[in-house]
Amino acid sequence: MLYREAGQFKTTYAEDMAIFPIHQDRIALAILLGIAFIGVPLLADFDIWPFGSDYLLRAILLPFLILALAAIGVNILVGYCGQISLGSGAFMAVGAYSAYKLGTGVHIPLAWLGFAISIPPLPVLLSILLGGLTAAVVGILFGIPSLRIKGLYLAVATLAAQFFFDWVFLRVAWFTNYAPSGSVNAPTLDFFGLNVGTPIERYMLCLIFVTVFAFLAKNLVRGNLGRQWMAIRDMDIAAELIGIRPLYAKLTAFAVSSFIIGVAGALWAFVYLGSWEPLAFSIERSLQLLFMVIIGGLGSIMGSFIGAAFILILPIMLNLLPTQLGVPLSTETITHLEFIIFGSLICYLLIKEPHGFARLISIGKEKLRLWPFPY
Amino acid sequence: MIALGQFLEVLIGGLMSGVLYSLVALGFVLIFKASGVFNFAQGAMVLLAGLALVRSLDLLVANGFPLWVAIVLGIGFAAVIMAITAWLIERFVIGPLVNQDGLTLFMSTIGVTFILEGAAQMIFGSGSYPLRLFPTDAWFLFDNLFPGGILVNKLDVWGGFIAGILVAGLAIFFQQTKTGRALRAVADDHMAAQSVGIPIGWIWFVVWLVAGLVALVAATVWGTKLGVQFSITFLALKALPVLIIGGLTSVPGAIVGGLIVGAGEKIAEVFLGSYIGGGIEYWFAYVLALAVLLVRPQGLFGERIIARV
Amino acid sequence: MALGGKEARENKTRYRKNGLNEEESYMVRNKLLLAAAILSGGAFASPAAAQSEQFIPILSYRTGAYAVNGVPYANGVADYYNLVNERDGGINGVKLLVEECETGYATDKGVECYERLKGKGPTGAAFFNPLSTGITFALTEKTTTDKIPIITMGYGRSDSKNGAVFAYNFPLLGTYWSAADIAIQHIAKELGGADKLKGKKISLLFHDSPYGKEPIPMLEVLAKKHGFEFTPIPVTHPGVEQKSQWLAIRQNRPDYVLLWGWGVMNGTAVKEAAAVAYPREKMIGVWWSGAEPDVTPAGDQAAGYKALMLQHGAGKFPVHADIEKYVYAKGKGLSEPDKVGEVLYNRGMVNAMLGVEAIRKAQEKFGKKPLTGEQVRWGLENLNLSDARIKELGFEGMLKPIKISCSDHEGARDGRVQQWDGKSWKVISDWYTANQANTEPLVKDVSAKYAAEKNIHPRDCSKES
Amino acid sequence: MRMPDTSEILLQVEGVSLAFGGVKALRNVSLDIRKGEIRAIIGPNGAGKTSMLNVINGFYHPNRGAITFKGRTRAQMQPFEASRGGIARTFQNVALFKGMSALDNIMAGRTLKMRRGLLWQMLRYGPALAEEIEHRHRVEEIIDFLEIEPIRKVPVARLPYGLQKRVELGRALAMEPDLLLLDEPMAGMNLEEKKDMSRFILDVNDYYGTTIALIEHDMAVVMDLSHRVVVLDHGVKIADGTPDEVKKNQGVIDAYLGIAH
Repeated sequence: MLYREAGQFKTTYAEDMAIFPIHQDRIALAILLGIAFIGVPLLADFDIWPFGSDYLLRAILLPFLILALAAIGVNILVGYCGQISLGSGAFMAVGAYSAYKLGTGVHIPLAWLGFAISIPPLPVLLSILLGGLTAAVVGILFGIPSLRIKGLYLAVATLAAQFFFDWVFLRVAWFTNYAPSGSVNAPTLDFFGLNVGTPIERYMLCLIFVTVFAFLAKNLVRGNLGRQWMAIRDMDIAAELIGIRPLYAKLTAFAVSSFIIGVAGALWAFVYLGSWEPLAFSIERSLQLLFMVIIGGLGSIMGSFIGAAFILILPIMLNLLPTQLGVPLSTETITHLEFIIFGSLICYLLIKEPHGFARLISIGKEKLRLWPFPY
Repeated sequence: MIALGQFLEVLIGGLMSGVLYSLVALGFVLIFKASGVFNFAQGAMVLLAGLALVRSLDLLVANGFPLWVAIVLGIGFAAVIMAITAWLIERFVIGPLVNQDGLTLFMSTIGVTFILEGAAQMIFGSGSYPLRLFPTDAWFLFDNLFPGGILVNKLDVWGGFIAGILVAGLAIFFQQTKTGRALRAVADDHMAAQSVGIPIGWIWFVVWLVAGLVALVAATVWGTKLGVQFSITFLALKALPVLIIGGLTSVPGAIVGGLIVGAGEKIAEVFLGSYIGGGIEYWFAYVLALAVLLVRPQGLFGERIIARV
Repeated sequence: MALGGKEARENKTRYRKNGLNEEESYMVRNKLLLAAAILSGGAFASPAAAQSEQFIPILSYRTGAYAVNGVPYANGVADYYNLVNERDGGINGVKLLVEECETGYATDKGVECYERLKGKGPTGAAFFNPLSTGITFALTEKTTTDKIPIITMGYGRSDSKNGAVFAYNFPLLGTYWSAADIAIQHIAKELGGADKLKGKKISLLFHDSPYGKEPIPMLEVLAKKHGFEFTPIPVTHPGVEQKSQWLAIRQNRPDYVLLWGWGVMNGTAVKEAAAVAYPREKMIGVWWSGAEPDVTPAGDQAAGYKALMLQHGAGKFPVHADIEKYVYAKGKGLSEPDKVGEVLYNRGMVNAMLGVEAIRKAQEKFGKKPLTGEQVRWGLENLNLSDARIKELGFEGMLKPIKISCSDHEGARDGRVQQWDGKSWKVISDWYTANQANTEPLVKDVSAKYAAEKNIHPRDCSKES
Repeated sequence: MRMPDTSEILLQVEGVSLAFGGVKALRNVSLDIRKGEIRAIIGPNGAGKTSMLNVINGFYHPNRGAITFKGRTRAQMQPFEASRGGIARTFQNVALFKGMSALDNIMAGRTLKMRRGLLWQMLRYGPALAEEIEHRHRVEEIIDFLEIEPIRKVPVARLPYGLQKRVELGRALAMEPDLLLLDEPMAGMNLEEKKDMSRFILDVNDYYGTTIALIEHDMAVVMDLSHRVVVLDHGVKIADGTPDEVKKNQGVIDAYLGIAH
């Protein structure tokens, strides 16, 4: 009886179009945000379990938030617009490296023109956002082939972006400020004079980014542009015949998606890793992100969060489980088992619910609404 | 004449390594043709087949079997392992996922990749195991014409030879055998094939088995080249551009795609690479594939996609 | 672990007497707690029993593309810690508590492992040893904040030799810059003098990652100094396809090829060299390209191939007798017995031994109890192993004396060259010592840049005790 | 039945031919559609009816011929030109956006009328929200008109066929078209549903004055609804005129009875 929408009448379209039209959903969201924004910092501040060590913050929550953000980006492209991309890792890398360049100062000597382009180091926030913007521009470029190439062919074609940028950041020393090893260090995380250093500060920073972007993304996908994307995804021919321009719809999807992924990439590099090399954004990252949106639910912002949590945390849990249970297994066996179980669970989930956790939850809600009657 | 000699050498070397990519790509094509599944696990299948072969081979030789007996038994054992794998995949993954969209099937094969990688290494070990079925040294041709001659690796020649036999064998299988014909029918239309009484589960098992055997063949060649070890799974990524250049559904396409990719990337690397820092073959094949797709979105030999309303 | 099997089982029996409901509720609670405990990782750690133990994490990779090299190394490390516990009952009675975490040679997994293990044990991790240059780069800043030393024996950041800037990094026994210098010294010797280097062509075939790129600036300096022509040739991870690189080498005919590979890349390079008939004698691998798994896949074709030695090579020394007696005889060894004494196994042992000795050193100052990372750092910085001590430890013939100081976190920069004869590695050269006149300017330069970037004020080493 | 007020020609197709490889789908077909009328295109299977609609809204490009729409003559239409110029369309096999709700499907039909850019939509505040609400009002009118209020939030994939057809009509109406192309709007419907759909078509034509071109197999419906009928057979126009004229045409009777030609 808890989950009933009976009696909640909408008197205006604005109310009906609210982000969570059902009262109970709004309460749940408020509780969740409360825990994330107030509960976690409080617990961590007083070192209350499980925040006695930084592990949960630094090794679980931080990557979770950033990858969830990236997954939202991927979901916009793959889930909402139906363009399969295996190049998300590359767009993360573009975001990260452009933010790095902008944050440490850009100098392009144009000797043959007799002058040089010099940009002084920009503030971190600005360089992260501009890093996202650069990723968006690159995303648009690599999105152009999607006008002709479709489906799995497109997926493989996006790998061109993946491998090309892997190579660019390995080989073009300019991007790494000529670091001998090709590994670069993030600039100090200075936000309006506030130095973000401790795990909880880093967590809050990412949380703010994720919340804001999730909110903006949710607005986009339920607005006119979102409908255009979904129309292209569901039936591009019909979409074109009702006046949706595939060029505009697909390229905006690539742009918005790459922007968000680029920002996530910059955060991954600056806030989570601190020091990184191109391998941090390899094809494995792209596949991981794709898994997140498929397991979480294509075309669902909330699903991106669930998927990110599942794909990130499950292997870690599987890996930790035998040690915690005191089962004497070698590291090797544990890792192999982790692979086998992880793979099996993926297959199981795809078979049981090809539309991901988001669908499971909406089915659950529907059941709850009807409860205690079975239909 | 040095430049021409070198060019020919790189070209030939490239074409030959292209054929080796094709060996892996062929497995992809078979499965995609018959079931519309883009099988990311092909690389892991090569690893599994290779490990099963090399480990049983070592065991048999260590127990005093003559080499040729060991090879025959080892190949037989590996084939059985691939058959079991094919059955398990059909029964528990692809079968239940019938009629899902391509992306879901693709992701499920990545899941299968994890399982195969974990299981293969858990059962057979995660080391590097040398396999020496073919010679790996080189011939130097036309050394009267070019200083140093033109280098041709014997293993590459064997690879090309085996790929030829494989393609011929597959052609005979598809054209002449009853199962092969049923397979083509399934590839054309699942529903229709099912309605005329072709057992689709059985057909898919056969396809995965054949792909598994192709993986075994690829493993003999690549295992000789690299030693059988985990890195063999990376071949899947090398085979992808081959596949889409040729077209996902075409067996000859896989060979031609391999030749194009192999020659293209080697020539680019050797003659352009040094000007822009080297390592360009890492992405060259993909950019080439992208360029080909822009002209022909279905690959060179793929079936044309016609839009209808 | 708090929820270790035994305790949990006892609880369970107790509840069972009270009937099924509690049993069920217990199960549910247990599951929740377990999930929470797993998520919080080390938070729950350190029950009373472990109060007197020194925790040492092992970041290893026993799976994935680099397992071939990662496994023997990890076995050597773990077996040696085991030996210290079995033979000596720990370090001065402080038992070693060891936990392994699989990184798969991936940076993000390495960071996760680090976070998971850094707080374990009564005093946290003594030190980290990631066996990956990429992970080392990612951890450098974190370990400084967390005050845990990071030992990168024979790898890692070359500029971290400068302990004034990198207080917590210890690239013991030799950095890649030292390695590059030693390799060029050996080539000069083979050619018959450093002046003969002039006009020669030397190529570097490298793994395209921070690891492979590290030696490039040093080699560029040396090329300028000696007047040889230096060409870096990248090979992309994981290095299964090197045909074009070797066709280019065949046409270029460099006088020497330096190999900076890891994993499958090494064996493939040797095989491809054979295929293009490049003389293996003219190939010199770094000390990470000179182990058994690198040459055995190539079989006879590898004969003649040379590699640097990080002081030690393969073979068995007095310490191996102890390992066999105290570890393998009790069935506690991790390796296949015939692989004990291989190059990477021995390197793991040396690495573990240096860590153990650093803890022992630190105990002299801080007392015979589990120590914090900060205290172990002091031990590392003041580590001084004489010939006599090395002999006592059973490492005679594997290692030369090593003395670490604030300004020198490398401690020793000696190496030899070995050659694969088709069956085993044979030492073919005398000892070389890397020339600091070559390496030091680069160290100063790059570490100063890092200090500026990170706002680190270098310590004044003359004031360190 | 109301007759169109004018004889002004809205769309004129002249001498259009279309071939796919060797298959000739249309051969030198000309027809006109007058403003405000209901025009039917009929013919046996494979006559080229759907191809004709595809040519009109620019999905197929004819090999020869010209199309004049609203006074402008061109060799071929482009889909965006057609939709922008006010041509809307429903499809033979429902072409709805399966993953979206009925409401969103119809809202998607308003795309061309919505102006707010990406940034406003992202904030969904001020002008963007006002615009969204304004268009929601229009869409709700259409929903009321088509009597599909209860299903507005249901994903269309879950709707029965008849309702899907109705939603598709709603999406086309949302474009406020000048010319509405309906490809077999009543295929697969029962009598009840056909009656409803006929009513909607007539009402659309009546209330909004929308010009309609429709393809339909049910002769009774065609003869009742349409003002003028054109008959195609094997890509050739064989008759054109009022329903009564066409009914009496010998060529048409032959074509429908399958007499060889």
